Amino acid sequence: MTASVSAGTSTGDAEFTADEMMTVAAARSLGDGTACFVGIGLPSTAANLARRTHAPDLVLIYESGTLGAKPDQLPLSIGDGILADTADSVVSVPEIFNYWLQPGRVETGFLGGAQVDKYGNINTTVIGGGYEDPKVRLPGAGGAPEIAASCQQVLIVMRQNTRSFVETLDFVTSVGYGSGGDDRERLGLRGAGPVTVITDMGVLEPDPDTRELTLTRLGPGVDVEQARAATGWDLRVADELGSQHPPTETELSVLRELKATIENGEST
Amino acid sequence: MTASVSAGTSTGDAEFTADEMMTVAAARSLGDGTACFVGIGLPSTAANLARRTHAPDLVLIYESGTLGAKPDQLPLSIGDGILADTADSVVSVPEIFNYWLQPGRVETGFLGGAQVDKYGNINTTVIGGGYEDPKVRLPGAGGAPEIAASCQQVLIVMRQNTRSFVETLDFVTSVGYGSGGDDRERLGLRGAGPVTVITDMGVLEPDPDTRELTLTRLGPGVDVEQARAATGWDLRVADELGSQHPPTETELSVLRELKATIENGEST
Amino acid sequence: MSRTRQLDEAVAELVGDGDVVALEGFTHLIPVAAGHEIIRQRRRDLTLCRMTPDVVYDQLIGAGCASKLVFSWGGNPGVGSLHRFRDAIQRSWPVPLEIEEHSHAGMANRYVAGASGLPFAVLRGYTGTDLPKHTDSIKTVSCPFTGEELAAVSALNPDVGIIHAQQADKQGNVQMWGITGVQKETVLAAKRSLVTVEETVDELVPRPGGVVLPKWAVTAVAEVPGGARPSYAQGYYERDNDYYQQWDLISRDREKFQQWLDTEILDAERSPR
Amino acid sequence: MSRTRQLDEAVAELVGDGDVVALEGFTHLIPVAAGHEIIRQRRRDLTLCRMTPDVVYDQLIGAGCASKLVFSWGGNPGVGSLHRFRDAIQRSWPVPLEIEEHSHAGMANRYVAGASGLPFAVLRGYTGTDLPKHTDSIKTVSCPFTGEELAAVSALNPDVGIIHAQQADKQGNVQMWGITGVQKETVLAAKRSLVTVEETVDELVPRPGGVVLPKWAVTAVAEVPGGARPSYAQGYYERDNDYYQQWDLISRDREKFQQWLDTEILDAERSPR
Repeated sequence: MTASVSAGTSTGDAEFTADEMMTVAAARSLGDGTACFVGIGLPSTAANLARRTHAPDLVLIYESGTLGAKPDQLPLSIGDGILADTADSVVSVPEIFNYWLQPGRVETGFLGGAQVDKYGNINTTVIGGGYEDPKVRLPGAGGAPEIAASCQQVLIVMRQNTRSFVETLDFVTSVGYGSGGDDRERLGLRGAGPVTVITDMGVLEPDPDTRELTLTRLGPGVDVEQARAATGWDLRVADELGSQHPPTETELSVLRELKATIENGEST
Repeated sequence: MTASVSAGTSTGDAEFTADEMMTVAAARSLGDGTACFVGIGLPSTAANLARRTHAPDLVLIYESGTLGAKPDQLPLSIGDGILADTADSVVSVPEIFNYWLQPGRVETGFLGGAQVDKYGNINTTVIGGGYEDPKVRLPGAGGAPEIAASCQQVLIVMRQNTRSFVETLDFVTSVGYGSGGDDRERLGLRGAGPVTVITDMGVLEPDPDTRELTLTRLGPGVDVEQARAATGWDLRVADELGSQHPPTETELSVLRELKATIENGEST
Repeated sequence: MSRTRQLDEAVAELVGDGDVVALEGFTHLIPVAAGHEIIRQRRRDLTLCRMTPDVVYDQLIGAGCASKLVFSWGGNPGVGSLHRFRDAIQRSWPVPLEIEEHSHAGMANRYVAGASGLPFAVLRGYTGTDLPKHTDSIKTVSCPFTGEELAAVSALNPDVGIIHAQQADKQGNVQMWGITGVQKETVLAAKRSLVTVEETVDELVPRPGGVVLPKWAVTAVAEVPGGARPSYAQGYYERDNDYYQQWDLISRDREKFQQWLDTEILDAERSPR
Repeated sequence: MSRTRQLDEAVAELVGDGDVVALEGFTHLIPVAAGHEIIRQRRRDLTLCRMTPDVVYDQLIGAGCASKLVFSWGGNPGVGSLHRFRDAIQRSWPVPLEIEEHSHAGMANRYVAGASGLPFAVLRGYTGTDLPKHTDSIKTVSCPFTGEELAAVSALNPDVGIIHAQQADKQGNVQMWGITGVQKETVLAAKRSLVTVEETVDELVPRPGGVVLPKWAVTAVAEVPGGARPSYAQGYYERDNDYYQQWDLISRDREKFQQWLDTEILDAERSPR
């Protein structure tokens, strides 16, 4: 879903894409003064947007070892020089995982992936055909399994469709709520897990008991049937379904300024 | 034994103390270009003497984290600023033990202690009365147990008398050859252990089979009976007993210059 | 998020009776002023942790603040024994002192495990020594790949970790340089942390060998110029070697020590050193 | 003791067929020229290790140098997939490629264990994931104090560790700065090591964030200006983002790749990049 939608909002008739809505929604989830472990994909854009809008004191941590990076342009990779130049501290990769991520010091971990299931488990490894002889070989785990395990909470940001929101993962790379219920606690994972899933259809949150991801907010211009049709399982919908606030003019203009700082598409 | 002895040597009639002989002998044991882990006591003096005489490329490692320190005066403590200022690299204390000492990268470890037994095991913990209610409480282990275990070879430097060279240690702080024979190998300790013990009486070396410390060289002006009388066990003497070369004029003058750089006695 | 505090406020807020407290510093940057403030506030029953307890720990022990010492080398560096420490463990004066004794490698790895959120650390250590017989926090573990037996030490997670650094900025970010020992690990392993600093600067300028602790990893920062005396603070002042010599004389005698304690610490608004 | 060598001499001396070789670099300071030299010398049957295999590993794999890849994230950063890597594991072209797959935390700790002379490392990781089912170097270990079950990974000790740094001095001491990843651990874990550097200087001036490897911890140093291109060397040159984009087009097609290989590497005295 890349078509732009026109939504009448308090800020007027701003036009924005569903991807912009996703990025803005992700940025809004980041509290000022908290620390955020920025993984692969859209997260870096969202975190930098948050830092330039409501969360100037957001601490950006990249797995390359940069603590408190304050880039003035979007980095093209998680190891860009701008991150080291602007960081409070640059530490080794073993240290970033052992001293900073593993003990649960980081409030929010950002994850995406090729597949997510109804319990927020994620696959970034292989699609189809089995592990030994995959149909599609993906990049693999990277920092994701331990971000998913150890951050105080996880934010998943993914485009929603039946190929990505699936009944059964082809490979479990990172654990959300496992097989649901209190499985995550039984596994001994200490962070709260994926408390929010932001898609181009809206927002999903885990049911407090079953931990099944449930549609709780619809994106602008999206209806429930669209969301259900884009989901590979029988999507539950919250009794009180909310809706996302469209991006404000400020959010949109800052986001577009940010994106203009890079030429080659999504930062990673 | 602190009285100076007069020994006719190739360098003339230099007067020197037994402590000076010990320091010089220890310095001579350090090969140029090798790395030396400098512990508590006389070692720092010996290592710095070696660096100014035959071993200008000796690498001095202090447990405070200084790799390749090149002090222009004797440090008063193992954490002096001069060590950090002149080091190739200053690393954390966990790193110095885990990355540098533990894998066996360091050729020579220098140890002293309050008690040593015939197998080169060392006590720096308690004397008399048992661990819970000691007669004398010593400083404890420090870096010694792992220096003793992991350096490629260990050099012990101690004044020899019946209180320090004992049949049975009151506490095993650092392991030499354990109970002798191949006990060290059975324990899985990877360095070769205490290959040389330098005292104010001469030099002891382990028997190749039993690993019992054996007098192999006599110090200037010392006879076998004196050495045996200063030992708390029935000291074995090598069939071919050598003698130590007295300090050269250069060694003595450099040593005394070095010692003059500090006022408060032995560096630690 | 670190907050800037006066030293007395910070100690009152962070250090309670019965706490496990680590004041770390390896010859350099020893948080002596913070130790004296703990004495002045008459904290009791502390478990004091430090790889190299030296003079300030001798003072804390002599003042009766500690019921237990966790350590790997206790002495007056370059001088000799710690007499208050020996009096406490050999004669229970002024109160009995329990000890938990390690090697440096073991203690360092206990802090590493604590900072890493792990319950234990693995090392090649202690094999064949008498230490494991007396110290419960040393055990063994088998390598699941090779079967080799290695030493295991339990994580050390103090209630309070206290260190001294050269600088903080106004937001509470901290930088130290020179020999930095296990100070980062101590702060990260501790539930609460206090960093005393030589000075507060507008902006931290990255230094060679600089170790930075971001403000959100530190509980409180207090500006205490000279707070590491008689140890040294690289770039600020040298080690006061005479103090260590003099301490040997003061500490040998209970009365002299008591007099020192009264005049220099308890009756002093703030320690001169 | 490190010796200064020409790159081709150093690779000939240190890297043999069948070796386990790690070329590390986390986006920054990737030892690309050394990788190209390995291709040029037609090494075969290598086990290539790297946390983040990217373009230079795609090239090594496409050139048939590797029979196994040990890794935690394989991709063309900012662009997409590694087509030569996918062709090798999905279609065994030009030779079959075995994989040993970890997470970043696991790989980093494998190097740490290797650098520390330990047979394994402990971490909180992998729990509930499918990775342990496929990777023998992941097991579990119980904490001897708490009974808690944790992940264990076996040490990684490559035959050869290769990194790129900014500077060496004439004695062979090395300094790098900026993002330094797992490079120190790679050199310390490896049996032999090669550091390529941007330049040789008279004296290393300590830098903020500088990581120094003393000469006695490094086997060989080779001066290779631009040796990290198309990645970047902080203080020397920027990342060549176009190269990564272009690689996507070249690598999608076996013939285009073969042409690139012949003209840019095999027939070139030295790679232009």
